[in-house]
Amino acid sequence: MAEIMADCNDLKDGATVMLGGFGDTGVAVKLVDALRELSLSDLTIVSNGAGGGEYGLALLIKSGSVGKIICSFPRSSDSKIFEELYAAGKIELETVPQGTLAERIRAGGAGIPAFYTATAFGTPLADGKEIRVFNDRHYVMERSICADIALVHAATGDRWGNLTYRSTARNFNPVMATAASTTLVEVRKLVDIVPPEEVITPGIFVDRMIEVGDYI
Amino acid sequence: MAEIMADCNDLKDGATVMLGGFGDTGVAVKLVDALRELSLSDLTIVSNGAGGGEYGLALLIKSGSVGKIICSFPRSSDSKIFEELYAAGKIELETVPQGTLAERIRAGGAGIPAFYTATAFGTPLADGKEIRVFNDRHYVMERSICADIALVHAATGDRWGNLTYRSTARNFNPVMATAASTTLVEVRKLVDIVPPEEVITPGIFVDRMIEVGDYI
Amino acid sequence: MKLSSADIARYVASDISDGSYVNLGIGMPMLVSDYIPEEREFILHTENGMLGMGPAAAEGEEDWDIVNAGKQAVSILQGGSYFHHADSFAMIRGGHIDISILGAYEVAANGDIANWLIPGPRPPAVGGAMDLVAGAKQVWVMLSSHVSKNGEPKVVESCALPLTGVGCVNRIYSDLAIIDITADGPLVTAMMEGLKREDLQAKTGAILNFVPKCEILKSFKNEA
Amino acid sequence: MKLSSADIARYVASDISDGSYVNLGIGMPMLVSDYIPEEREFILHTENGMLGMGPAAAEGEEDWDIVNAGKQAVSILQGGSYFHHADSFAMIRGGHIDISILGAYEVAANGDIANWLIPGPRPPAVGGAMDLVAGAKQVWVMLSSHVSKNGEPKVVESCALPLTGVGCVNRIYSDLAIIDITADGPLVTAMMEGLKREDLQAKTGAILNFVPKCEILKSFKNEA
Repeated sequence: MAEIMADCNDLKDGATVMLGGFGDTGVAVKLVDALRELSLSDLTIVSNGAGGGEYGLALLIKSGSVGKIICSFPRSSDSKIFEELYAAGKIELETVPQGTLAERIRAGGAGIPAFYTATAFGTPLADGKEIRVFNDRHYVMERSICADIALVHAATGDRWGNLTYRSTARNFNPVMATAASTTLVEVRKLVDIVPPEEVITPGIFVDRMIEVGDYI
Repeated sequence: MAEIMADCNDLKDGATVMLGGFGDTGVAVKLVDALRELSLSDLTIVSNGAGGGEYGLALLIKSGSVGKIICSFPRSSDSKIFEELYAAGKIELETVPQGTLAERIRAGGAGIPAFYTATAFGTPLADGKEIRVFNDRHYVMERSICADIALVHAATGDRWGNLTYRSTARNFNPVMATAASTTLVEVRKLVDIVPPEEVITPGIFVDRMIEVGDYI
Repeated sequence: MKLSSADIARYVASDISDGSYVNLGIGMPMLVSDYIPEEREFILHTENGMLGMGPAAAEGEEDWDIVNAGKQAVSILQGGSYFHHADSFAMIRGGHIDISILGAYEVAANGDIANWLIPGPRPPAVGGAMDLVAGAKQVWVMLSSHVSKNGEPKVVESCALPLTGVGCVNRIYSDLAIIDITADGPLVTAMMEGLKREDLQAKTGAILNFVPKCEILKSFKNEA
Repeated sequence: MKLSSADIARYVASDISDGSYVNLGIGMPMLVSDYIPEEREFILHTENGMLGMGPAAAEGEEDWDIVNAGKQAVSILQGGSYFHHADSFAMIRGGHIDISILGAYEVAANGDIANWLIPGPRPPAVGGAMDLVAGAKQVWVMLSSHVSKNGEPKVVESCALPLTGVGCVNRIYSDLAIIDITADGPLVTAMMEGLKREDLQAKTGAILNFVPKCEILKSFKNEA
């Protein structure tokens, strides 16, 4: 696995890393494991959650590589590792509404530095943010998020980097693939060609790919 | 054809109508023809072009139903009808960069009232628009576009309204389908089910559908 | 006499029109899918990227690629579709979901809702709640009990807890009543059989209005 | 001695690295696709929703669902993909296209470009030009002739025509020279064989810098 991360200039201390998946579905666990083995420090993780159990993101956090998490739901049935570090003030957290998180990432990939959304207006998650009225409704200005690295889990991929996903394992993966300087992908199966109408992530967004099989 | 437009409250004088297609590719010509037969007035058309030849949008314009066009490229090899009315000051034109047009429509469908883009900064098409600096670059604030009606051309559709498109006949169609109060679709073929991974436009965006066959 | 959560879910389901696109929050709102009237089709949206969500997967037959917003293994019905997170929340934010049904700690007379955070040491987690209440055409709140365990009203003049959204709740279904949030404040349209207006008011932290003839709510327990 | 448009296209193609994502503007830039060096793969993007654009369709075999930005019937190569307009311009605006190659009326010393509008009675049409010049990582301009039909310079101190974008051109390929736009202004890196620096300067409306040893450009006409 390690070779997919070799000589990648965007993998460095302090990097922002996007991690696809929702709960345990569609998470590039093998890439996360490979990232952990690099023993980087002060990473900012952008992800829907903060990891559960003793694997994947939770282990990466436990290893001390993560300085900050930007996510929507940093609690799960078993998010002990994150919660303990959080309670101890040893990890920074930015909680973002799930749709705003998805759109901030999409904006990052689409060259849109900021946009307005009604989500979170009047709530603590809009504190300190610019508020503006359009058509008599209040909106919050949100900034885009870009990353140095995106870790993506896909179903199939071809040599051009075209990807498909399987059912709700799609989730954040195609959005994050667009918003990182370097997008690393684990695919369950390398195929000769993903037919052009079936491509969900066009190869332009993919930098490196590795086949991991159906481990889920 | 006319029945698809019967009793549709959003089809009224002064309505904003989005029309998918790029050149002659993926245009819902039969729906445009049906719209023309309603003899509405003062419509605002949102489309990539302003029609060519003596069919489709050009005929709708000739019929006198259109008061304004919002588009990126109101000239074609044969855009006489529009150009004559434009020269005579009988039709209003808002020229929008193609990507800004696509994104303003996408924003309309996604509940985003405004966003920032570097496109058109420093050009006449940013005149009068708010300029703002993010990360040392200048951006133009652009407002979303919503419509009363979208006229969409698709390849297949099922009874839930799920749609697929064929190659570059996709273009503006899926984006416009999201941004109108009522989305009317002509499909080449009604099918029992569009498989869930193949759906490009989920049925939630589609209000009425009619099968038109392969007329192109 | 109070409605059970299943009773409440049944009343909610009976108020949803055929063909509606509905997002059911985690927990009690999920019960609504068990009471869809036979002649109607609801298309369930789950914000992690699916329309046409079907029942939970049978034990032993879970496909962990097909999960709902609660990370439970579910299924997809005919006519369903998959999409990514940005597209899913474009549906929500863009006003395409007809009804978002959620639980709440508090709902205020003006439609404010607090359902995401009880201040404390645990990290604040919001998920999609703020997007749903701001974006759906209708926001309905289900309260398994009209008052909290300590007897405090959940329908209040103004929320004490951190808000999820402002002025966005359209209707409340509790074990005692159905209350519309109107421009003039909460309007009771249905009440548990045998309950008096003053009793309901006593359990409510905001001044209630009542329609002239409230519908009478009854437990369905004998039919279950 | 001047380069033909085909010669210019050949020089442009030879400067594009293997695996680049390239958007070719309508007209002269399309010629570049005829001169892709055999050992390299360029992935052509057309803003109406395709990556992996292939050659024009043979006459009589056009599929009018597969068109390029010039509305010509084309083909798709293996490894290509289709997507909608918002996704296509997200690619452009988001800086994912390596090189946008366009024609121009004028390019200024600071990289400003005017290529969309000559003021007049016809309706102003812009297409995707403003998105491409603002969004692509590199913007290269092809000029079939270094000066206009009236002998006016196209490379100028500042554009007189309405701008398409500001400070966005990285390189100019004309029939006489290849010029990088640098922070210090235009820098000539290659010149037509036999052309003198002062002759090129005389046909240029901005002050030129020259690399110490300019590459010599030659016509390929004998090899075509």
